[in-house]
Amino acid sequence: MVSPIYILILSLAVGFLLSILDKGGRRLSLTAFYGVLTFNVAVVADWLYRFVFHHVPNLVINTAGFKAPISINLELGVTEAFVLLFANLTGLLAAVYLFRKFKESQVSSLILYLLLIMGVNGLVMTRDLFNMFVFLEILSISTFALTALTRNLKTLSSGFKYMIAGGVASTFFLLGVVFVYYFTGSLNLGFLDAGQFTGVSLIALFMLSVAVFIELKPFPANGWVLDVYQSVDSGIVSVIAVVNSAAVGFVFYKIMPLMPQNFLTVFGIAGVVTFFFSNMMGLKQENAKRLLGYSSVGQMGLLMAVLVFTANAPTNIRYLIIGGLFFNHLFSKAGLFWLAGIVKQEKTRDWTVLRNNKLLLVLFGLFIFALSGLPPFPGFWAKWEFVKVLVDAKMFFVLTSVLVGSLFELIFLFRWFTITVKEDNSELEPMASPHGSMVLPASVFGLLGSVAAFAVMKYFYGFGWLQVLPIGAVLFFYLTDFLPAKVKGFLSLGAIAGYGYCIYPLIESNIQLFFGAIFIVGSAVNLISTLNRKNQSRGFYGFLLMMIFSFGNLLIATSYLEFFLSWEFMTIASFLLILRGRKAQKASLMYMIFSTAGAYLLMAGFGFAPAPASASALILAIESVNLPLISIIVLAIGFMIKSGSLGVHIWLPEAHAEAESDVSSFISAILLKAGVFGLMMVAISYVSHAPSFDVFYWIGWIGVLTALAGAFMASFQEDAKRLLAYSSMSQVGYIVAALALITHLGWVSALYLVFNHMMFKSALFIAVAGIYYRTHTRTMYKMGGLISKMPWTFMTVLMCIIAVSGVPPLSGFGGKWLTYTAFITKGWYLQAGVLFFASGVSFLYLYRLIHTIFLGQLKYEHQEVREAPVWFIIPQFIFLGAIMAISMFPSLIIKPLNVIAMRYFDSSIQIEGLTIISDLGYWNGNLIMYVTMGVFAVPFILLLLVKGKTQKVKQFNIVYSAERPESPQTTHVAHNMYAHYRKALGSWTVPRVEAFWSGVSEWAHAFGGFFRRVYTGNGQTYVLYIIMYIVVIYAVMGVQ
Amino acid sequence: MISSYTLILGIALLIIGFYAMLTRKNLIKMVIGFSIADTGTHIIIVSLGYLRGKTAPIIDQAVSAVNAVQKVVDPIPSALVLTAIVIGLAVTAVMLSFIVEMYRKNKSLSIDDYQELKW
Amino acid sequence: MIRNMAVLLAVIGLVAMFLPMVTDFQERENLNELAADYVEGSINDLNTPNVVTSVIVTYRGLDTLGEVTVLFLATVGVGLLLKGRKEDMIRISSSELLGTTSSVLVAMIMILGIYIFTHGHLTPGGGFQGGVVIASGFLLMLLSNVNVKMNHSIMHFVESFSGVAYVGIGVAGLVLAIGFLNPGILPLGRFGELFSAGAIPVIYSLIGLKVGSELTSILVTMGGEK
Amino acid sequence: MSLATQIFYAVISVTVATAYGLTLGGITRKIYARVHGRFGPPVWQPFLDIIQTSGRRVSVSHGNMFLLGPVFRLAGGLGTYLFIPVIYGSAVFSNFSMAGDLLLVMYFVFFGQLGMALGAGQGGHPYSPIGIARGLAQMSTFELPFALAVIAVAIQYNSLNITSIVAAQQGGFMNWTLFTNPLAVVAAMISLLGMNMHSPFSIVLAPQEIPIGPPIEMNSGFLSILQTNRGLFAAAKLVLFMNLFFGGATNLLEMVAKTFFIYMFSVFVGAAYPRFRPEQSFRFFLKWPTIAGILSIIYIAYLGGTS
Repeated sequence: MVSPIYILILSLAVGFLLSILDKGGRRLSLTAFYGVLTFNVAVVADWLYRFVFHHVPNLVINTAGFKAPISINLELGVTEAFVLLFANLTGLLAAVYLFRKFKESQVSSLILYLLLIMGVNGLVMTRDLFNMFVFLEILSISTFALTALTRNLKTLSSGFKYMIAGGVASTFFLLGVVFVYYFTGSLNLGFLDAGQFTGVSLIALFMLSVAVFIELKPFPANGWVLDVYQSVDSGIVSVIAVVNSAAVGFVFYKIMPLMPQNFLTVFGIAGVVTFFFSNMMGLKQENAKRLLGYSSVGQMGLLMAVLVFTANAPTNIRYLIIGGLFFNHLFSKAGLFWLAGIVKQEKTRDWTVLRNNKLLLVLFGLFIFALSGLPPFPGFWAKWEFVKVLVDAKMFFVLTSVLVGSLFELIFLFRWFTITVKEDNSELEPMASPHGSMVLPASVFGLLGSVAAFAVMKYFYGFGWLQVLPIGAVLFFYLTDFLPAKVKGFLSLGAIAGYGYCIYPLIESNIQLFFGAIFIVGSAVNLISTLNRKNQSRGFYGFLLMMIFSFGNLLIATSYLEFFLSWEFMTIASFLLILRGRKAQKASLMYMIFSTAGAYLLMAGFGFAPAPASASALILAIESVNLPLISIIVLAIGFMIKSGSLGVHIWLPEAHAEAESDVSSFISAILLKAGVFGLMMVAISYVSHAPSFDVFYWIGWIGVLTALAGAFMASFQEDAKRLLAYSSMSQVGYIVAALALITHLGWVSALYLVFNHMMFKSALFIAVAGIYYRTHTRTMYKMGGLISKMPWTFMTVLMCIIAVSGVPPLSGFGGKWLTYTAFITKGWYLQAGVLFFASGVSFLYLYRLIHTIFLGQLKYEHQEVREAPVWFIIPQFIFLGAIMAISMFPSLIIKPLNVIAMRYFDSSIQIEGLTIISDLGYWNGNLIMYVTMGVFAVPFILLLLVKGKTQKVKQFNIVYSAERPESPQTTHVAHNMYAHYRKALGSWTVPRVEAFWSGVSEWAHAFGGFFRRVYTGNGQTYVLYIIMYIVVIYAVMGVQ
Repeated sequence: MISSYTLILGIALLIIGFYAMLTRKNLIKMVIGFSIADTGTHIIIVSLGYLRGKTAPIIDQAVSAVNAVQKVVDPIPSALVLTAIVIGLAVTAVMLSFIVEMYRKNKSLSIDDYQELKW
Repeated sequence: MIRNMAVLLAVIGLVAMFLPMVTDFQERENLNELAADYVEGSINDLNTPNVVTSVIVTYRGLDTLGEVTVLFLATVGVGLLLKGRKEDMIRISSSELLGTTSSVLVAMIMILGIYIFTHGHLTPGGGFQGGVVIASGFLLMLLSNVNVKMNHSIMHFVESFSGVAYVGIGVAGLVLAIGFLNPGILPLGRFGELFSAGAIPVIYSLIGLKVGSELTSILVTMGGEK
Repeated sequence: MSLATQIFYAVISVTVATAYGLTLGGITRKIYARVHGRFGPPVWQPFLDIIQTSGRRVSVSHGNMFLLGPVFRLAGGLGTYLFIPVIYGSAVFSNFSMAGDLLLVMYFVFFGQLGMALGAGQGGHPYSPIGIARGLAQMSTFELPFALAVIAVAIQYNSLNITSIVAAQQGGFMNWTLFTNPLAVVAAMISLLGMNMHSPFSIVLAPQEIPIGPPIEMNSGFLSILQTNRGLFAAAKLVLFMNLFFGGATNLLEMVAKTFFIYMFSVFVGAAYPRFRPEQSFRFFLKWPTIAGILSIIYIAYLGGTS
């Protein structure tokens, strides 16, 4: 084992020698240069290995042969080793990235770079305050000089601003150090403690800490660093943003024990403020590197907040949070900066050129996902635990700011991502193929991030392979992406079957089985429609399976974290699937934003919830959990976002409409049910532990109004998929409302509706997919008269709209009957009235759907249209068969649902033979079916008698004021079909919710735009900010 | 007594230096401001190391090795200030070379002419 | 206007921050424990009359190594920024009187510089001071004689050599004596003599050389090429 | 009761109801004519119309759904009627009400309408969808007050079983919903105007008069089916209203009397008021009758109702 002091020694020696070595050729100097960097990594890695696996004690190095405090000592423990390994590794990789620059530029840059890394090592290890100052200056000066590696006006002026700011900060640091010495007689951290600082000496400590804090770029005293990030060479910026920040952050960590609580609190809050504002300002930013700068600054603020606010958390959790955020931010940020150097496009909008290079695109996505704190990357776990810590400590202000700030960050990151993946790039020069040395570092970090993610899952949380399976699916299909789509489709079907077989033994209750049927079997049938895909359909099946497996994992999750993990996997997968749609850029972004907002609420809600006592699946274990009121509210809102409740539904129509046709059916029929599943979980806890405030009463109202609003909006759509989307919203509103009844009959009806909706909405979406496949349009009024061309599809749509509308004898009526009975029994009369109204309105859109597509006048361009491909017809008829079966024998489904609900309530219905009897009425679906058949038969026979005399006429042979209509377009009454209704309802049909959210978005952007005006670009102003900041912080802390 | 005067002097220089950095538009004057502040810092450091009525910590005719501890001022600030001076010098040198290059590129020494990067 | 107000506020804030330092300031009467240890250790263990030198070179040797590094970085940085810079300025040759006098002076300044850093452990002064004096000699040379041409290779060599040697002695301390930068590799000698105090004078001399060459190099670079 | 008997009874019931409904239609036309100062057709004119139309030689077809439209329509009328117990305590007229309760009836109403709308849609005539769009829109609005009234009734009698609702209203006319919960009846009766599509809510049928509209392409035999249904369906609705709000009927005579007066209500209103434009009628339904419906629920559920 090599003592880490040799890192300093070797770096110095080689650094001093490099200019001489360079005389022997650049190859020689480069070899020495990379050799030392590699040596650093090796030494630190070795020590980290020893610390972690052999538990060797911390290494203390006394220089000059004397013990501290006589001499300066260095210390290497596990935290230091972790930070250093990371810093050195980043240093090495950034050097590899800069290889070509280093090869061409002066040897000076090598020296500066090498000593910069040396400075970082010294800074992290040293325990002496003044020595810290020295290493800090080594770090600063080498960085200042390196900013000028590419010498242009921008880098020079930003470098100058950087130096002036750094100069002020280090002056304060120096003053702090000597005053600390003056007051305490010691410079060594080992001989200082918080107790030594009282009265005036606190000012000394303040100067010291605030100087370090300024180096960590708090808002608004950080304009200089943004300029540096924007202008300086990407490789160097990656070092500044990652390595320097890590080292300075670690200095802050080291001096934290000296600070009194009021210091810490103010710094923590300043960190949160930085995080919040940086991300808000990031919303307005279009320059890629400056955007990354905002994100970096924000993340460092978050890291400070985390350092401060996790002080009371258990050690391993604290390490996970700090280490996770630290690692996550830094590896992804370094990776993104490297990509920025490869892409060489300033505007985020122009990053579309990245699409030329698949590997880079994947890496880009990976870094963006990691940076946004999505699983499985370490930031996800850190955020999860951090939220828990904040909740436990009742720091709600911090919690809210952190979550809102994270959301801002996610918004700009994903806007960038969706633009990159989707935006038109035909006008841009294709990207030149990058040199291998530039791609390698990003790839290594991508891999490393993934490995770290896996390590946390496996070793920290001990997750099994099932939880990892969604990721596995993506990897598997990434590797086998060359196969034709059909092969992959059948493979997927097999995989789903296998998955079902594996989780079946883990299912402990009927309710899981029921949702399992929805999630797994429903998905499998839906998947048949994807077999129609041509060519390879790259990147589709991996994400599809990821989503399906995540659905399944929701069922068997045994802890909040497992549940949330699967939930997030599901969100990611569905987001990527939606993004595949041709014009899905905005839609998928909106979906992601709302989903993430929901996810944050869930995170907070689970944070408030006490852990379940039993080890069974969460949906069962939750029974004995007494969720506090706040938790119920927050969780419910989170889940209702996913199920598209009124007010937070605006993502829903967009996502449904713009996703690929065969994906929409998954989203509507199955994904929305995941929200219902979650809400049900909350409700289950609520049943046995109802708080004083009746939350579900209001959820019930929301559900009911969602049903009505969805129906209204569906009636005014011209786009078939949007119509179906709003219909889904409306239907799920019914489900939510029924669930909110918290009665036996309510739950039976909710589950019945879930089942029914899954089937008819799948079939309808697949039908529309088939129509779109043939006609290439979703705009309904452009179609018409397709009944003769696509009779099978018509059949499905007909049956389904009967089922949706609730007209007997099909299964929809059962849902209506159960729901109304449940509502009236519960005493929610007005709500029942609203539901009746919604149900009436639903006829409008249903008729519109079938009429404008299938009836009326056939358009000329559709004369040659054929029936939809068989892969679309098969799943439709499977669903149709199921609908017919439960229409005919409702007890097939009512009986098991009765049993499920009886777990929580006494049964309120009796099943006598085929009749279902409630307190209010009764229903015999079987008899209804027979009577309907009977009454249908009578006129049908009459018809047959008449039919002998009928004469088939041509399309235009209609009674049209004795004239022939001129064209099908003018004769097909379809466009704006319910204009009179819109007129009558007037202001009800104004999309207020959309207006509200776009207002929110506009305000957030406007605020971002307003606040970023503080960054005037004037270096002197920045100095003023720094000094003002110090003064203000001083005043706020009330140091004396 | 003397050291409290030098302390006040040091602090005054420090603040004057900062004031110059905040108000002078000329880049070189800003650096001069920085240097003044830096010098103030050095004077503060030395002031803090002074002990009443004692002499430099060097063993010679004035200070015998035996009772040196009672006779000398604190050697540590003296050592620190040396390092601080050198570092200040280094930073100033780099700053000035930046200014040289900036002037070459933009032919202006006013800080107001270097704000193309903002927001 | 707003800006001036803000500056005023900032200055008032700074004054307010430093005010307690002044009002509560008390001159210390005695050395604290650490300083007393240094004074005694310097005399007894290191045989170094100049306590500041023993603190700089030995006890806080790592700081000093860092300090040298900072200066080195400044040299390199200035070199990176300004290298190859050609200024169009009019240079007038110096008069013979100035040239001759300055050469004589330069030699004397050099000797003074060397004296200062070799006697750093005995008298006030040391490597930095000596190095600066040497550099001032070169500055005089540069100012007084426009035609003088510094040999960059030699300067770089001295710079590198002294730096590496400094580190090398440090490592020798680690290997042969008790720690990195410990001067115990050479005999301590007799108190107050030139060849005493172990490796301290050697280190200080190397520092002197390094500082001298580095500062000169900065000056040369800033002066620009002809 | 064996299936055969049941079917036999159902046939009797349906025949009576159809005949009755058609007669009512004839009477309406007569009254309208008299109001307008004409002599008007004979009361049995609807029967003659059916015979006449079904005897026509040629009928056109626009496709299978078009053919099925009238079938759906009549099946809807038949079904609606058959799920209502017509006469309280009568085996012959209890129909198939054991299959489901009030909710079933309310939803089966849509069966025929939907089917007809589809059939008419395939006809390809532009006026069919115009009429249907108006009809559906109006339906969605008058359903709301009607549903509120039904909910009020369900609360009042704690049942959705029509037979029980009728049973609860026995024993003197003061037990009728009309008197125990008049607001609900107001709401429901206004809805009935919309359901019957009499003036002022007859804009739906307006295209028919030109004559165009949903059944425009339906002639000859199809028209006869539709006209038959018109009689039956009118009867079914009236019976439902009678059961819910007017104490039901214990014999045929009572049924005829009560339904006649219910029907006359809408006829007289229709004769007296001019026609609303579509948006006027939608707004109207969502305003006064809805308020009445809500008040009736509040009255019954929260203010203790009659008890």
